[in-house]
Amino acid sequence: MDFELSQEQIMLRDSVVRFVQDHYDFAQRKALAQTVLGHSDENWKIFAEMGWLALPFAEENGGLGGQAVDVAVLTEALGSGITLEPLFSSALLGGRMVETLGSDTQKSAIIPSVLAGETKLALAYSEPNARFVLTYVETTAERSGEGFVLNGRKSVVLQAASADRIIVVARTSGGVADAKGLSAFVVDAEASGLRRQDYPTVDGQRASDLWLENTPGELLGAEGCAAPALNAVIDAATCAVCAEAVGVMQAVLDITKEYVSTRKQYGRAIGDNQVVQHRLVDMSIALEEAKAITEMTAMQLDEGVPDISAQISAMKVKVGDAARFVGGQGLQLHGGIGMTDEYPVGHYYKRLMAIEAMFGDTNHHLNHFASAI
Amino acid sequence: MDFELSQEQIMLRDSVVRFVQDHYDFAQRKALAQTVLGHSDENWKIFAEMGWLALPFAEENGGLGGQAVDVAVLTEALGSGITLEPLFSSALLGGRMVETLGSDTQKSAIIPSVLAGETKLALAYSEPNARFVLTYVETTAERSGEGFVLNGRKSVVLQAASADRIIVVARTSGGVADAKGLSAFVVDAEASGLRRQDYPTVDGQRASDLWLENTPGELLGAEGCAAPALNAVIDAATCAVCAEAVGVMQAVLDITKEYVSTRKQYGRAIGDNQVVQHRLVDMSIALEEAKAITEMTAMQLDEGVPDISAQISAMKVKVGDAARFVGGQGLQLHGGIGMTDEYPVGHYYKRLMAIEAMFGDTNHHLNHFASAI
Amino acid sequence: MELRFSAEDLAFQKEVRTFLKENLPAGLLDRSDRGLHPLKEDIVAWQKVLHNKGWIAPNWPVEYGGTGWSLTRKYIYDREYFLSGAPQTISFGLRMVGPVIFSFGTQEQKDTYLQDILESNTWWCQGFSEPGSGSDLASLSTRAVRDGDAYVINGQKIWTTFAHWADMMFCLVRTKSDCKPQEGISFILIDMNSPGVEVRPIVGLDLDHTLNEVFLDNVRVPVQNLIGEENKGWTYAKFLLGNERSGIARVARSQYQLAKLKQIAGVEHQGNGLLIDDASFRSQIARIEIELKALEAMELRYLSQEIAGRKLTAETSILKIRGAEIIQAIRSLTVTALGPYGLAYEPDDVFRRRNDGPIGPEHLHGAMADHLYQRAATIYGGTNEIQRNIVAKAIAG
Amino acid sequence: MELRFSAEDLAFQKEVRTFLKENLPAGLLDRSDRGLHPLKEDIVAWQKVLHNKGWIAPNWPVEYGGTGWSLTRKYIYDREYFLSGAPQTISFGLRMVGPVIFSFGTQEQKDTYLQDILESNTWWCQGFSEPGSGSDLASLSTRAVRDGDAYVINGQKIWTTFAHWADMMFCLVRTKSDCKPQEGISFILIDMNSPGVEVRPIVGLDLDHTLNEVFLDNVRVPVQNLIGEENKGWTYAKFLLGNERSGIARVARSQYQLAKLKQIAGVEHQGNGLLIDDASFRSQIARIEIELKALEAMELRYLSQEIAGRKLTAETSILKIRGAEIIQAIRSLTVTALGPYGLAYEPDDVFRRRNDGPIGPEHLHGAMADHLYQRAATIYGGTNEIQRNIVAKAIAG
Repeated sequence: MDFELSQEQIMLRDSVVRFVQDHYDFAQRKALAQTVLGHSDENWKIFAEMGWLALPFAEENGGLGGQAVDVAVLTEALGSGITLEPLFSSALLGGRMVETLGSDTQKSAIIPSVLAGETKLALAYSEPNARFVLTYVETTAERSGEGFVLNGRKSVVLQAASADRIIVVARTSGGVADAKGLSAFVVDAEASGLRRQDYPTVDGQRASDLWLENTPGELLGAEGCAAPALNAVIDAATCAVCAEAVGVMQAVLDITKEYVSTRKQYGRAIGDNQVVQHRLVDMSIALEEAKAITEMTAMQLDEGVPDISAQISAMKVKVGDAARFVGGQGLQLHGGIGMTDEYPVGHYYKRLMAIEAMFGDTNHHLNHFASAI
Repeated sequence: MDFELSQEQIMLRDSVVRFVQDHYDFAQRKALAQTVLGHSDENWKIFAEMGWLALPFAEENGGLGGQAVDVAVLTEALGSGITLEPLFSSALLGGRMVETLGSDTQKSAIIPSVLAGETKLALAYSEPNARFVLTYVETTAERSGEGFVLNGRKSVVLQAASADRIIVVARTSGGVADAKGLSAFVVDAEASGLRRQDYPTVDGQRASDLWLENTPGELLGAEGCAAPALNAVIDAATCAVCAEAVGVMQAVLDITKEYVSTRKQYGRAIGDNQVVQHRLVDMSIALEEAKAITEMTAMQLDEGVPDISAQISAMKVKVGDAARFVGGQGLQLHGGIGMTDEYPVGHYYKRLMAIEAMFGDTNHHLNHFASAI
Repeated sequence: MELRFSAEDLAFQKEVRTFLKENLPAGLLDRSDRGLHPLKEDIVAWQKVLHNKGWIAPNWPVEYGGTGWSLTRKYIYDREYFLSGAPQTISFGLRMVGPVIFSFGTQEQKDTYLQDILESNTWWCQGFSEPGSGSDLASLSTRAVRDGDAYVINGQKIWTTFAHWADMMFCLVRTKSDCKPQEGISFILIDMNSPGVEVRPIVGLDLDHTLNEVFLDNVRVPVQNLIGEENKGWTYAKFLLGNERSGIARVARSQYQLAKLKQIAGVEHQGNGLLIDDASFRSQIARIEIELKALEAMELRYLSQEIAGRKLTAETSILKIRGAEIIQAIRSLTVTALGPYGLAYEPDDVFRRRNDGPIGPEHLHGAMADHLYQRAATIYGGTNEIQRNIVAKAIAG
Repeated sequence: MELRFSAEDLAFQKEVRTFLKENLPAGLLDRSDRGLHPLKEDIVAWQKVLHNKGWIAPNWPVEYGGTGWSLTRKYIYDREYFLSGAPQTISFGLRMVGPVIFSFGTQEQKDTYLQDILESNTWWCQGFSEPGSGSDLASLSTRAVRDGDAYVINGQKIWTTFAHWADMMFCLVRTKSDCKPQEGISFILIDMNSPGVEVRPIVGLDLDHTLNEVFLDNVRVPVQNLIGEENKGWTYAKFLLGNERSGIARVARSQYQLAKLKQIAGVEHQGNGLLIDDASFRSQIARIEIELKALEAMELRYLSQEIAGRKLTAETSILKIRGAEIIQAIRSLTVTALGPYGLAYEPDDVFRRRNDGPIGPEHLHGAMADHLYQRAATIYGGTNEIQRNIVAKAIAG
């Protein structure tokens, strides 16, 4: 039982911290979020060069063989900069789907280019009527000649606008809610019959809805096997995003502590109020709990603990509650200044809101956890 | 729209306040609670003489024709003394069942004696498997000669040990969970086949479980009509007990404010801590809300607002939450001294706990309210 | 205790309801439902409609153009107004400076300003907050120095809502400093077109522009723009802030928003089911609805006390605290109701420039914008922490 | 980061589990499950069993009779101990005064007291709190005046758990007053049979007698009963209180109680259904279980930091705060699970005298008693408010 970081993990963390210091001061981030792309391809090169994109992939696929605990170190550290590059969509979602499901040919065709940052992927799995139910898929794929054609609609596909290829989950058999009968497809961003509606997300990132009309797609691996892979990939991504939330909350706590110690009202720092002090204590406790359960879950993922899904849900509920509380109270203690786009705390708050809605919200995971007790 | 007390209501309240001052100081109450009976027949005479037992009954039945708002004034004021006399079981439950269901003969045989405090009633409606579902009744009643015999078990019958007659709800037809087929019976306390297990309740009152084996009972009014009457009586009693809770919470708040202003730690009154002050504010707000929603519900009861049950549930949830918070924080702010039997705050706490479990707890009423939205 | 409204009051309620239904412009309602602030021309046009009906200033005395309604009728009007979904009329003239002018202003000031306020011809803004003084208003440092027949004003105001649309600003300035902070403040009216007034936008969390900083650089303001006596401004400011409290609990607005939330939950799918059938989501709605019922009962109880002639003190703060907490809970749960689409967010100017369809379901738009905007509900007008300090003082007494 | 325990540790865990299963007396477990405090003879007998196994004092150095276990093994032992449902061994000798004696006592004191503590021959109680000093311990006023070869002690102690069963009391007394409160305190051992010691019961909320007041009226205590130096008692007291913190989160105890709660919800009827099938009740259990998982993870993370050689400060307070809140939530929900039967309550002495069957379902007994008793969890050992003050100081640094 050891929660301590290894030397390698400390180096990884420190390299991210330096990157955030050099490339992600608040003004830089704000400007980036307002570009059309919404992130920086120069930063993306650094992500590739530093090996961060390779971290979660097996060595045999050109990756660094990092485990969930290593990815958590990476994303937690990136949280302090609320970075905008598509690490999740390209590596942790799309890339990991290819690694989990793809044939050897597909893996060697796609993964190296993803790790090098040359190809960006996105993962289109959710649909308007599914809410957070992964296996509820109305989009269909049918054989057509040597390949497949896809029909349907996908919603809130993260970073689809900048993706070169989109991994699309579609139904090759079964009813709309069946876990069986799901398959994954590689769809080219320029494929025929693919229409995108792009929009910003509240945290300054990008997402799209997709309409597929007889859009050609290449089956990823074997037919009908996508559900377990999707579950595993989303579980790991959930852990990674919870670790990011921990980093974001730490930043909120740090700037809020700083703010209340300097902001004066009624002749004294607002941090001199016992009520403010206890609020900070409760924020710290929430953060400590979120950090601990996230690290615990990462270790359990790496250990291959069976039936991990209840633990994932417990983590997401705890982190979601903590995020809401720490983010909300960070805003509250800043008063008016926190309500402006000019000041960082609101941006952290928005990222925390987004994370709460990613990969199943608190209500979804509480229900899931409760169903298992 | 008028929440103000009438002159009569002010007089009623003041008379109760005087009674509590004269007969219910803390030592007296503690001694009373430890007697076998658990309350005082002398006090009971005062309840009758003051007209408090007659308050909720129609004038044509010898009552004072008081409405829900009047009963609320009475029970709220009694709350400050956490009085032990069986006002609920004899008048608001048993007596009101007789008034609602009974034939003219039955009413004139029973009610005057109840109002005079000469006969005590209890109402046996709940059963071990029913939890808070009023219409779940396994106890059966079958015709036998001119009357009925009852078989089954009733649980947590308030003040059954001191009752002369027990109004028992039993099933004359239908399945165990049907609303139809419920009838009410007058059962003599000494009836054959009636066994009681008496026990104290956490708030110093008394309750019993009853076993009925071919116990004779006299049908109250018409067969199969008990469910609507039971609902109406329990709704009104729920409002009355919520008003009592408001009185109890007011007492908790008063003694807690007093305590924190005198108790010194670290060289100053603990009430000088901003955290303690804000706690008291939140307790006050909870109390204000509980009081307002209770008075509003009482007025709606009197107005005959249709479908009152959602409003009753809203009140019980709000009062239950407030009771838990105000009672719990009253204890907390007292520290060690609050944890002793020697000090009043714990006794108020226990009454609040009991009230939360009476007539459907917070979870029950939240579910009921949610089912109606 | 008596629940009923009189037959006359019920008839009045019906009249208000019908009028609003028939006259509220669809475009104004639509923007409000989308969590967007009204456009200036839309809200002005709407206020003129209300003025023509004679309902624009329920809180003004009849002699100045008010309605002469009882407290009960004012309550009924406000309630129906917000249940209609209409956005609140702009407070700065009607509920803030107007009453100050008719209570403390000179006849000349009354003649100059009141009618234009009633007719929504003049747009006012509020120059109270400063960078250094948030909830601690009295610590303000904008300075006015008498120079002949004018005051010369230097300083900076912040959080000035709609200053970029404003013709006039009512402003607190320091005219004396060797005294208690409250005693050296004056209340003055500034023409926003005066030389030396500069308005700079503050973009909010919702990426929208409603707030501003206002820089005052040697702005000359005629002495006849001073309200009441020099150095007595704190009195008028307290009077003004005290008037803000009617409807502070925002019960009807929250009821309107809660109904919207239920509608959304009733159409949002969750695989084969609907969100409203999710027991734990339903419980969350139920809890908020119960809180709101308690708040409504509390507001009515306090109204009843006011009608009986008692003065409210801490009660206003209690209504503000709970009202703000409840509206935040509703708006937060509304975002949650959107599921993954809760991530999507279009601020107003993106929305107005969009040429393809709206994102996701029609009801998506507005939830996040208003959620972000309502984060301030526990901050402005004195944070909930300050309100609790106020209540603490009151209950200790 | 690494989740696994070593194979040796896992074998140890199994050994502990098996031993407890085979040796824990059924009567002791039954009373504990009923929320009743152990009878003196039962807990003493059980402690002797643990002593014979060599496991009675995991926190003592081997030379004084401890186990020599690593931090990990101590953790595993504690965890298994509480998951077995066993009541905690009595702390006063084993975890409180024992370590003070072997750390600061004279050889004579060690020889006199330690073995009897290990063998549970002597029952100790703690004379710290006084009526005037709760969380503010240093303000104590019980006075000890040197008179020849003895101290003469006058004063009053309160909240003295099990003083009525105690042979000895370790006690903080004031020996100097013209100095900071902390600097004039001494730590002394008092024979409870000394003339002038009077124990009066305090009946708790649960109507049970575990607490006492202890009156000290000219009690003569030999000077050799002084621990360490005169006026340095605060140091030893802080050392003692610092030792209290292992297992302060009470994770395993809460897990045991949560499992009981689930059992109850699985058999409690709600009309035609079972309570466990009620979605909103189930959600409440789920939330507590998630809180408990987070607490467990946090405790393990801190343990890992201790193993790595870092000293914990505010972390102990955090564990105390959350541990107390969670056990209270569990015990409160357990009472709720009983439905109408939650009203019924039998304190210990009624239970022992009952000659008909128990009230209601078998699982009824204990929930309320322990709920009432656990109300103190957020009070004793420094209230949660004081703990938050401590954490606030630590995080401000």
